[in-house]
Amino acid sequence: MAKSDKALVWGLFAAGGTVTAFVTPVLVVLTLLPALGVLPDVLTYDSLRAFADATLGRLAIVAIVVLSLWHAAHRLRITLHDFGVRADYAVAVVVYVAAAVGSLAAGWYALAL
Amino acid sequence: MTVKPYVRAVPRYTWFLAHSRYLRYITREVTCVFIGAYAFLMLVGLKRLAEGREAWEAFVQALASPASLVFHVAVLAFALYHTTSWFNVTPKAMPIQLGDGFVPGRVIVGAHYAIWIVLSLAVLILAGVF
Amino acid sequence: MSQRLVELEVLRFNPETDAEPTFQRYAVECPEEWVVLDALNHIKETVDPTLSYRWSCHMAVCGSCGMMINGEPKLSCKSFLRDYEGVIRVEPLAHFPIQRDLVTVIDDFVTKLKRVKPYLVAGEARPVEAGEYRQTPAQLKTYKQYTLCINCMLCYAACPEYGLEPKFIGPAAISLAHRYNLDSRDAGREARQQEIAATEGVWECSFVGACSEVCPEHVDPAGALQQVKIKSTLDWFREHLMPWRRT
Amino acid sequence: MNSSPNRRTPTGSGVNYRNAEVERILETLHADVAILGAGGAGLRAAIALAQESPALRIALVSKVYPMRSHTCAAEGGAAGVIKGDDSLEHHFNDTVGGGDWLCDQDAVDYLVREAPRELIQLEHWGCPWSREPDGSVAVRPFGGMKKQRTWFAADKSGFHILHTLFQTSLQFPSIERYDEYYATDLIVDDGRCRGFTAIEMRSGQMKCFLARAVIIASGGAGRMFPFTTNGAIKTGDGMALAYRAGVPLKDMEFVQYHPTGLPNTGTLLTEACRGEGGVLLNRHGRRFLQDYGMGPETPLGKAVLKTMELGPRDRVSQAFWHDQRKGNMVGTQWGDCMLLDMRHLGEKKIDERLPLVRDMAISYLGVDPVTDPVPVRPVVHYMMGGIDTDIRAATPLPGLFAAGECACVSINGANRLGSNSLTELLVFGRRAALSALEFLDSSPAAGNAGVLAARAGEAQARLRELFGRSGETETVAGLRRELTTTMEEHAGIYRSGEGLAEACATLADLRRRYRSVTLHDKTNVYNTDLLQALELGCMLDCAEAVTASALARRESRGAHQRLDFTERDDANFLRHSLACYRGDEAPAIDYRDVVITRSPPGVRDYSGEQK
Ligand SMILES: Cc1cc2nc3c(=O)[nH]c(=O)nc-3n(C[C@H](O)[C@H](O)[C@H](O)COP(=O)(O)OP(=O)(O)OC[C@H]3O[C@@H](n4cnc5c(N)ncnc54)[C@H](O)[C@@H]3O)c2cc1C
Ligand code: SF4
Ligand code: F3S
Ligand code: FES
Repeated sequence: MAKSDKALVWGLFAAGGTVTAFVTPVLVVLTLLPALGVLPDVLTYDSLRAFADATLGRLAIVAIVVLSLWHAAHRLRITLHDFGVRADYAVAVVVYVAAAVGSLAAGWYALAL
Repeated sequence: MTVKPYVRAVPRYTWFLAHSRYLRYITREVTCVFIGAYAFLMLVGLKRLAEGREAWEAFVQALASPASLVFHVAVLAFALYHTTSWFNVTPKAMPIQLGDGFVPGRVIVGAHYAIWIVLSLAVLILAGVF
Repeated sequence: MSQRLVELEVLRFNPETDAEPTFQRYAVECPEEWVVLDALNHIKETVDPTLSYRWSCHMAVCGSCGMMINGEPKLSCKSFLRDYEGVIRVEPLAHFPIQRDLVTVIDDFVTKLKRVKPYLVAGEARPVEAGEYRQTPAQLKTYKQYTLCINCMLCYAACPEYGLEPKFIGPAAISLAHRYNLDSRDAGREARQQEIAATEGVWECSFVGACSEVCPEHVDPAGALQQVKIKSTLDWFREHLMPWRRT
Repeated sequence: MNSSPNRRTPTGSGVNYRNAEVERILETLHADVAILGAGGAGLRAAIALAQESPALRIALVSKVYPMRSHTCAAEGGAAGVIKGDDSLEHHFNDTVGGGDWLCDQDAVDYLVREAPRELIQLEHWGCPWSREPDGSVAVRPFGGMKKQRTWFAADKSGFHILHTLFQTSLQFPSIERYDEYYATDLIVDDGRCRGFTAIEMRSGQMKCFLARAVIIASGGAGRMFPFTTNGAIKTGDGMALAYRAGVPLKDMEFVQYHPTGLPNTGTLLTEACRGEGGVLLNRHGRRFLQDYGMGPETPLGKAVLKTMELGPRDRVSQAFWHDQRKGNMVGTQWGDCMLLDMRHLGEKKIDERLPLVRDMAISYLGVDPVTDPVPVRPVVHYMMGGIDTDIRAATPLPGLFAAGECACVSINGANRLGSNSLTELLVFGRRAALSALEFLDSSPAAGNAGVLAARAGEAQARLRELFGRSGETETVAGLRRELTTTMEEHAGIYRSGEGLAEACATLADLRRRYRSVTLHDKTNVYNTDLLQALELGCMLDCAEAVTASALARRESRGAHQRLDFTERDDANFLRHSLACYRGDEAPAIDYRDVVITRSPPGVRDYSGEQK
């Protein structure tokens, strides 16, 4: 048998899983605050721009978005299989294309900043 | 003579109801929907940021809506579930051997939690929440 | 010795006479300290000699007495009556075809085990006269846990992904391949990767973790499979993105 | 054709042994060598055959999947000289003395010489032996051994040996496995063994294995006794098959009791418990072995080789018996026990060296050896006797070889030393393979088709008859219970002429009644009722050989202790007993001299003083 290329998507999934485990909760808290009437400093246009203008900051944003997408995409594929959706190939195409488009978009916006 | 063994089919759509550990598993898997949704929100935010001050401020305005609150609470709950389920199994995926023994799993898991808490607090402080 | 009336509900199936399995109830007096296997033996001796199941060692090492006990994959020689209340439901291991009563067909596992080459592949031939390989206690420790598998297949009965996709090589076989991969004396990893890094290999595993929860020998197959995934991923990146480092 | 690098292959399967006449009666499977039993000995033989002569067709037939074989239960380890302070001579002397000089010394020589090779070979196949800090294999002390020479893999040595062999065997395409086939009869024609019949358990169909040589490696027969460390499969089938085919069973009266079994289940706590420093206490907390010729007391936690707790098994079990008579044992709900105290070893050492022991004591008995002494009592463990073989692992029946616990090459004599058996499986498993190869080379003749077909037909007919029986009242479980209680009562640690005579009579009666045993289950697929009935028949035959040999041996030696003949009698009994099958009659007992090359019978001294 041949080795599978799933290693590629799994690698992204695993990296994404780790990143999201560490950062998603705190990011969610940040973006939740406005709904409670609190606007943290970082969410003001000027400070976020300043953060994103630093190369490292910009890379961090893109990395978090991209890896979150791949993590979610791959796990969604498995989850759909677990829920009885057996069209694995079609599912894979849809979720990975979505993740790829999202990743490209993230890169594009980051460049456009 | 052929005497056929009996094959029990696994119920395709409901198997995960059969055992609590499967329910725990499927819940963990479902977190991806929320992680994905939040990734999409971040993507939109990034777009708004790129579009300029007004677009961004409208975005932040939208974050203040009740719908946003509901969304965020749900995402937070599943994200936390994802975090714990991810950290708790790290020693399995990445055992660390020191000489004749392995670093106890609790230590590896504990280190993850410690880093996570410090990191989250740092983000909150730098973000100007406190 | 305190006795107790134990009620067992056992799945019966005889391919020659039954279209499908049915449950049969037995009530027997058993000493409190007995295991479920003792109760079955007692039933077979005194009530129903037609009941069929596998067992031999009665010490959790031969791996033959796996059954579903109250829905949980268990070694019946290590399932104590004192841990159960009410009627105890005994079924053959899930995900395997039923040959007869509690006896399952395990050909699938046996073929898969062979496929993953679970034996030492030496780098260079070593004559016996050269004496033993040196292997420090630390090197032994690296893989020791994965040698403890008794091939009881409880993990297969617990793994839903195996139930859903029977082609999956499954937890025990992959753990045994991993065991040899980690052995300092072995040089056969690449050959084993052809099987275990294939789609039907480790990639069917979605890390449910049930395998490790039920494993009576604490082999932790779930851990082994994740480690195989990580290593296979590193391999993939090395082979595809860094062709100059491919070895 | 000849693909073997190191061996000519005239034995290859160019020969055509298809046998149309047999095939008309039974589905027939052909092989060059058929091996009955896939435990340690059977697997080792199969691998040796496959390596020596890759073109051979090897049929490996077993009533359980190989990894279920009872070799997996062995805990302590396998003896082989490896360390600098040891010598083959020491191993030889320990073994011969441990066996009370009933060992054939040429066979012991072969064993001790080949042992290190075999154990290293196993290491090369991946066996996870425990190690010294410098990476060399570790050895531990064992009962009756003067030096530390027992290789071990924690306390799952047999398990690791079996799985290493099984997994190694998977790489040889020429080993064809027939798992869950129950062998019922040897096929003998023209004074040669030609194969055997076996029931395919999943279909219930009988098949005929025709082979040019047969190796029996079917393990022991401890299940004749009610309280044993042996698994359910150890019912002496291979012994009975050979015996019925005219091969004598040798030294069957020597049944080993292991001193330390859990009192309720019989589960073994390995001798390594004592090797690592555990001690045996009586009710008064006294290390009572010193009162029975194994003293003086050694320092606590420092096991001293060949004395006190590291005395040989027969002596330790006998000391228990005597001290029990004096009322010094601890009464428990499962009968009198002594206490195995390991507390002073500490949790760390126990977890590292004896994890299985701790686990089993806790789960089956509810006693944690780290905090409490464990009640234990002697339990039937091992058959020193078995199918008569010579030093080449050949039986007197041409074409039939035997190895492992089912065989008696006579390295164990009157009492096996712990950890010699696993070594024996390897050494003589391989030896049986080599001898079978030589036999193939020398005698290619095929059997007489008509006779073979008749034999196969008879086996089939016997099975049909058993199936067809109805209306009788004898049950498998009932007869089995009578068998085991008889054995326990009269063929235990101490025996008497009176008791043995009674046992012989009872067994003759049981064998007669067995002829009317009736099956409840008349279906084909995985019929365990049928299999247990066949196993019972084997146990009855073996048991009769045990009691008849024991009755005839009017002396006390090793594991055979007579209350009416308390001394060893070299003048009359420095001989192997041979029980020969005589159908419905009791076996005839014959004798053969022991092979003595250089160690004349001496005194077994296990007092620590001489050293
Ligand atoms: C609890 C325990 C601990 C022990 N510890 C040690 C130790 O530490 N050191 C040591 O040296 N020895 C030890 N021994 C002894 C040693 O383990 C055994 O003597 C040895 O394993 C026997 O191996 P074997 O290959 O002869 O037979 P087994 O491993 O018993 O295999 C017998 C094979 O024959 C097959 N078979 C039997 N009957 C039939 C039939 N009718 N048809 C088809 N197949 C059949 C079975 O399926 C099986 O495959 C221990 C024994 C026990 C019980
Ligand atoms: S990994 Fe554990 S559960 Fe699975 S077969 Fe091996 S011992 Fe049994
Ligand atoms: S339960 Fe199954 S999915 Fe993987 S972690 Fe274990 S093999
Ligand atoms: S009987 Fe051997 S594992 Fe249970």
